[in-house]
Amino acid sequence: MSGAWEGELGGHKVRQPVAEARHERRRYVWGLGFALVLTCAAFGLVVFKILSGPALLAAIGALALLQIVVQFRFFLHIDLSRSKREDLQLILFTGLLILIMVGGSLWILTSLDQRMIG
Amino acid sequence: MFQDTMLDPAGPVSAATRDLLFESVGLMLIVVVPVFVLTAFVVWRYRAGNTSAAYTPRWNGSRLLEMGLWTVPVTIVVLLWFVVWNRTHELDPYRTIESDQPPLVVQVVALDWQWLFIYPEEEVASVNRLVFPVGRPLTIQLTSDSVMNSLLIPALGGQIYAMAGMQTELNLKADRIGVFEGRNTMFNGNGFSAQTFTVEAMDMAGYQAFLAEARTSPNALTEESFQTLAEPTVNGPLRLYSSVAPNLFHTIMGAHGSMPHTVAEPDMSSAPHHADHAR
Amino acid sequence: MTDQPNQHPGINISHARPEDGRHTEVTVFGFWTFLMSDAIIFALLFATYATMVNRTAGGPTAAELFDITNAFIETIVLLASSFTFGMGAVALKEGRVGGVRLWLVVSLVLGLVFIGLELREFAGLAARGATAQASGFLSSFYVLLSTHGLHVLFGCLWIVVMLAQISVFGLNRQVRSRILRLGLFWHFLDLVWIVIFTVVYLPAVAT
Amino acid sequence: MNTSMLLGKLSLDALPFYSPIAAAGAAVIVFGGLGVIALITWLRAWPYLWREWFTSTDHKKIGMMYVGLALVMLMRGFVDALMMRAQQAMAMNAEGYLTPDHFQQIFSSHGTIMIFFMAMPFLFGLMNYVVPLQLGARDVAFPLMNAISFWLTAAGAALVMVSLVIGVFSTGGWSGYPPYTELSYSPTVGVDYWIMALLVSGVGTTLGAINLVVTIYKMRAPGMKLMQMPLFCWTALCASLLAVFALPGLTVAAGLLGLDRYLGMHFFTNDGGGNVMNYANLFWIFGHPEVYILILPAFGIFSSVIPTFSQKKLFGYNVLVYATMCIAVLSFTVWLHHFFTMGADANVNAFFGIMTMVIAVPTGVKVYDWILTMFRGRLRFDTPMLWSIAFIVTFVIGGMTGVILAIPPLDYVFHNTLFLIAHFHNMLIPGVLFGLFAGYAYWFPKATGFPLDEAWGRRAFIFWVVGFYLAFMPLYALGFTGAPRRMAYYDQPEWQIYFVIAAIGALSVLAGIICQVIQLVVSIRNRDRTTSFAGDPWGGQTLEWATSSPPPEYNFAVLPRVNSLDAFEEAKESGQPYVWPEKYDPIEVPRNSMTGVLLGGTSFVLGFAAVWHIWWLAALSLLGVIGIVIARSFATDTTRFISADEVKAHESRWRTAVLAQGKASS
Ligand code: HEA
Ligand code: HEA
Ligand code: CUA
Ligand SMILES: [Cu+2]
Repeated sequence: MSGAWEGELGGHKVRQPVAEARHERRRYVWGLGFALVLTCAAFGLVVFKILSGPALLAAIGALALLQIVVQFRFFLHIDLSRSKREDLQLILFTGLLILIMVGGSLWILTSLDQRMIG
Repeated sequence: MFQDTMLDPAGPVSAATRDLLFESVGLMLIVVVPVFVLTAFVVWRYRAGNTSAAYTPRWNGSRLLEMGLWTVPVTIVVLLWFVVWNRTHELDPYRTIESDQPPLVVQVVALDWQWLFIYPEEEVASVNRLVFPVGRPLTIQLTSDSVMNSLLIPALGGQIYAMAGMQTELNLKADRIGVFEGRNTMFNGNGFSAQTFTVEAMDMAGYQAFLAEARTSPNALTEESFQTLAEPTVNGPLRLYSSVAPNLFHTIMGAHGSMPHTVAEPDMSSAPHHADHAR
Repeated sequence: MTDQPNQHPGINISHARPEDGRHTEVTVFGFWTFLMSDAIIFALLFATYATMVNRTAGGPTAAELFDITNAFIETIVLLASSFTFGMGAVALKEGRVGGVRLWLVVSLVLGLVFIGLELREFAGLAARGATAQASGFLSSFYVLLSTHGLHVLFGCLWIVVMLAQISVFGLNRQVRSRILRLGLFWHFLDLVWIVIFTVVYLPAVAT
Repeated sequence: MNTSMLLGKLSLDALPFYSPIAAAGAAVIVFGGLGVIALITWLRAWPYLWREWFTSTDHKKIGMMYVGLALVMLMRGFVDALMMRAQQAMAMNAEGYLTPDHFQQIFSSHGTIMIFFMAMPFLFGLMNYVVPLQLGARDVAFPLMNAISFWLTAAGAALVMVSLVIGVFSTGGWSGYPPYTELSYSPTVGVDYWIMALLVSGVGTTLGAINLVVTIYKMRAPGMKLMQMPLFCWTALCASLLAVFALPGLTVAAGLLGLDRYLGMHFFTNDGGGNVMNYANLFWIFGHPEVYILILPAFGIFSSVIPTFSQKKLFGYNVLVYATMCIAVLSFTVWLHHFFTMGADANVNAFFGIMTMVIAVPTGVKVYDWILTMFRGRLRFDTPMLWSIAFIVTFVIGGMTGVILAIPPLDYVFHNTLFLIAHFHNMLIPGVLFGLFAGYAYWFPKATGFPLDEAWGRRAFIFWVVGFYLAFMPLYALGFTGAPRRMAYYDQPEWQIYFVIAAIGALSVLAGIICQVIQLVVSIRNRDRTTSFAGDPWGGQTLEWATSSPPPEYNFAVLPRVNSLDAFEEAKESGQPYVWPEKYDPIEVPRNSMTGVLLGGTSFVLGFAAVWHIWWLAALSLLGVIGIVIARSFATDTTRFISADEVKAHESRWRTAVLAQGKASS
């Protein structure tokens, strides 16, 4: 087990983390900006009644999806680089299963609801 | 043993189901029988004691063979897909059976642990006994006043759940006169094992006699007497009612209003889409 | 077993600290697997909610109940806490204990504010008779929201524990690795919230 | 029921004096339990058990404890099965010796136990034991979490067992469909026991599955690529992924049902806007993948056993891997086939029917591959191989009836009948159980150093196979007549003979089980003659055979370098199966920890308190759970080193044994 972080800061590895940290801080700021814009867009669409009906639902759905991708990219650091491939695979697989389960459930239950009324 | 079951069908639905069974099992045997034959052969031939048989310890694959292995079951399954798609639509329990006569509508209410059959056209009802004329299609509408039930009449085919606050539908028809057994197959508590009912497919005269008998019954099925009937009962008697409160079936459904529609309209009798169900 | 640099998704502290990487790679992958399992729970609760919105049993409907301003504030608070946690992660990378502490505390406060807002909303709804027992729709609403809320509460508890561990151990390997996983968890909750306001609040107000 | 502050709903009424048979059952459990405790005390074995087993974080010991738990629960599940068979054999015209209420508890506990507390722990035990060895790893990724998983599973099992003595068990079957299981129709604590047992063990199983996934992804021996893993590891990986992604369905279904019951919500109630159909939907989102969680590892076992005893390479490794993945993914796309008869429209039913059939293709390819593995081999018929052959032949029948059920119009007739019961026992017994028995016989000598007795094994095998056919083929026939499942009695005289035959079958199975018990005893008695420390009794192909039997705590003194499939087999071919270096390094292993036992115990109390509405105790134990986890997170010094001398001593002892066998060069 290694000691406290500062202890090793005295070594030659100092520069690297600092540069990296600066880069990373910028990413968080960008991420926050994007997320704010997307959130406000979604709420704005609803509050100012810019769209309505299915078009509105589709639009806020798309904005949500976009924001999820943005947060994965900027906050959770998931991208297409090789070292993250296993995690990306896992996430995409989960996405597929969620699609199957949620889509399937909605399909099944709406069908049942319709047929129960006669 | 198999009398009046799907293997000895009494109606077009069960007959079609039996044919479908034979057809699909036949298809499957094409791939399944070789498994038995091959296993028996391989196990016998390549037993360790038989040193004259070929031995290839490092043989672990063959493109050609593997392709063949996929093709055969794929073919069978693809054939089965067509069967499934077509027959599922043809034998959809909701589909009215074609006939020159209009279907007879019977409304069924599953109780703990009895079956109530309401004849809305005739305004009579019976308990634990389903009587109908041979040759005329039946449209059975189901709901439950209790937990989930499932109505099955092996001689006629089909099965569908009955759920409180909801209505499902089952279309059946008898081609020959007979007395069959129907039952609940969905476990629902202490009286489950005894929750059977008699199914009587009669000629027109017999059916008329049944209606006449019902009309002379002293019992009237009102919302109050329904409450008494709905008390949990094991091995309840056969019973007839000479009258039925209007729209009782939908009143019962409304009492368990869990579906979005039925909830929004507590007064069931005035709900337009229920009115056209009562026919 | 892999020879590539073990930088890891999440707070990504391993560039400079290869020995962290190997250890973290395994635990973080395990934690991702757990999060994905958790994501399925949320997905099923969302599906349940979607099929229950109209089952109001004659009681209040979504359109009558939800207040979009409150939802917007909650959203911003949670997003902000996600960001402040990120700042904490950067401080962790730079090895600034004080920074880590500070940002963790800020995130904690924002998390608690979020829970407070949510509780206030629940209390307001309950006062209008919209309790979890009132209808299938409201049951599914409360359970979806409070499952998320309990996750946030759990995250807050975790932050407290990490603050204590920083005091006891300093930023040692274990602590760093745990903060990293806590970060994943915290960001994940924000992701879930995006779906919540999109599925629960916005459509209700739109109709 | 009136409730008190202190004891909640718990009172003397909870004791099973409602029926003499139930009281007798409870007495067996209580006195059996007390007897075991007394025996351990008398042997003064507590410190040993505590030190060597209960607090162990060694994956091998945890694996064996899983199997032990499974065997205990198997006995319980089997007693239930015998009671049901006896009841139905007599139950013409409401005769029979069980009341409906008791019969209902029995099929519910039988199903619940067999699936969740027998098959799952058995499989997790084998996977725990074997997977790290096959991967050439020292342990699983998270040894302590492994212990926690086990103890949570045990806590769930304990809740089911306790329900026999204090209170009642659910009568809602293993699938627990509401509204029957809602408070208004099932007011007793039975359903609460069922919910709590599943939730507690569900957490354990999820953690255990995550552990295996990470182990397989990240802990493989240096050089071993995914496509060089033994097939059993692949099936373990797929089954674990299924568990990770499917169990949430159960958690949500059971959890929401619990909220209905405890907090009066309206998820699945008949009124208040509840939707019973969603329960079926959620439950089977879990339930269908669940049966593949059970069968996939069994497939993996057969894929290990068949090549070994055919003395030949596995045919079509790649195809088997892809087929396994196909099955795993497809199993998430078929759940509606369990409720075709709920009334969804024909498009929906047909779609899910079609998806279900697709699974027959990869499964069929697997069957063919196993047959081709035997083709041109040199088959030795030791018991693991016998189980495998019986599996191939019998499983295909069950698969065929599965496909019949997948055709919606046929399912309309067979659903909820004994045909369905026959189908799934036809998958679970020849598939899962025979697989478990094959794995048990195959890896037993690895875990203990001595093999199981062959003669008794064969006898057990014969009784089991005959018993299986007698017990379940009649149920197919009964299914055609519409005989429903879960039926306590009937009024059709012509059915009785079929039930009698089925009961005889169950007795034959009983004879098989007795043979297995005798086998165990005989094998232990003869162990002095049969023990071999060398570790490769069958001529195995994979790495678990490249250690001593039993393996040392650290598994491998030097992690093997792997660059091919069947690493051990390849090493033997090249003449260098074992590496014994001159010098050994000390090896770091996790220390024992009582965290697992404590968490299991506290969770058990939490579940029990929740069942009986003893809220103060529930709150206390919840705090306990959280407190234990936090306290543990402050622990340092969680590992210890096995010294190089110790390692060296073990390795040279093993080396001597191997050389003595003259196997080193074979
Ligand atoms: C893995 C799962 C599993 C297994 C193995 C079994 C095994 C058996 N089952 Fe069970 N069964 C279920 C899962 C299983 N069952 C489920 C899920 C249900 C549905 C419940 C519900 O309705 O909700 C059910 C229901 C069910 C019913 C109720 C049917 C109905 O609804 O009417 C019956 C009736 O008799 C039955 C019988 C049997 C019998 C006779 C066996 C026997 O053939 C086998 C019993 C014997 C053993 C399991 C082996 C014992 C072995 C040992 C003790 C090991 C020996 C020792 C060493 C190796 C050292 N089962
Ligand atoms: C280990 C357990 C296991 C396994 C492996 C399976 C495998 C399959 N099961 Fe089964 N099933 C259960 C356990 C299992 N099942 C249980 C426990 C239930 C009931 C739960 C309850 O209600 O309590 C159930 C219920 C069940 C139903 C619901 C019935 C109903 O409730 O009405 C259906 C319907 O489709 C079904 C279908 C299938 C199919 C198609 C397969 C397929 O995977 C089978 C594939 C295998 C083969 C087909 C054989 C080998 C293949 C070949 C030789 C190739 C060629 C073959 C063809 C082309 C046909 N099963
Ligand atoms: Cu069944 Cu709505
Ligand atoms: Cu299934």
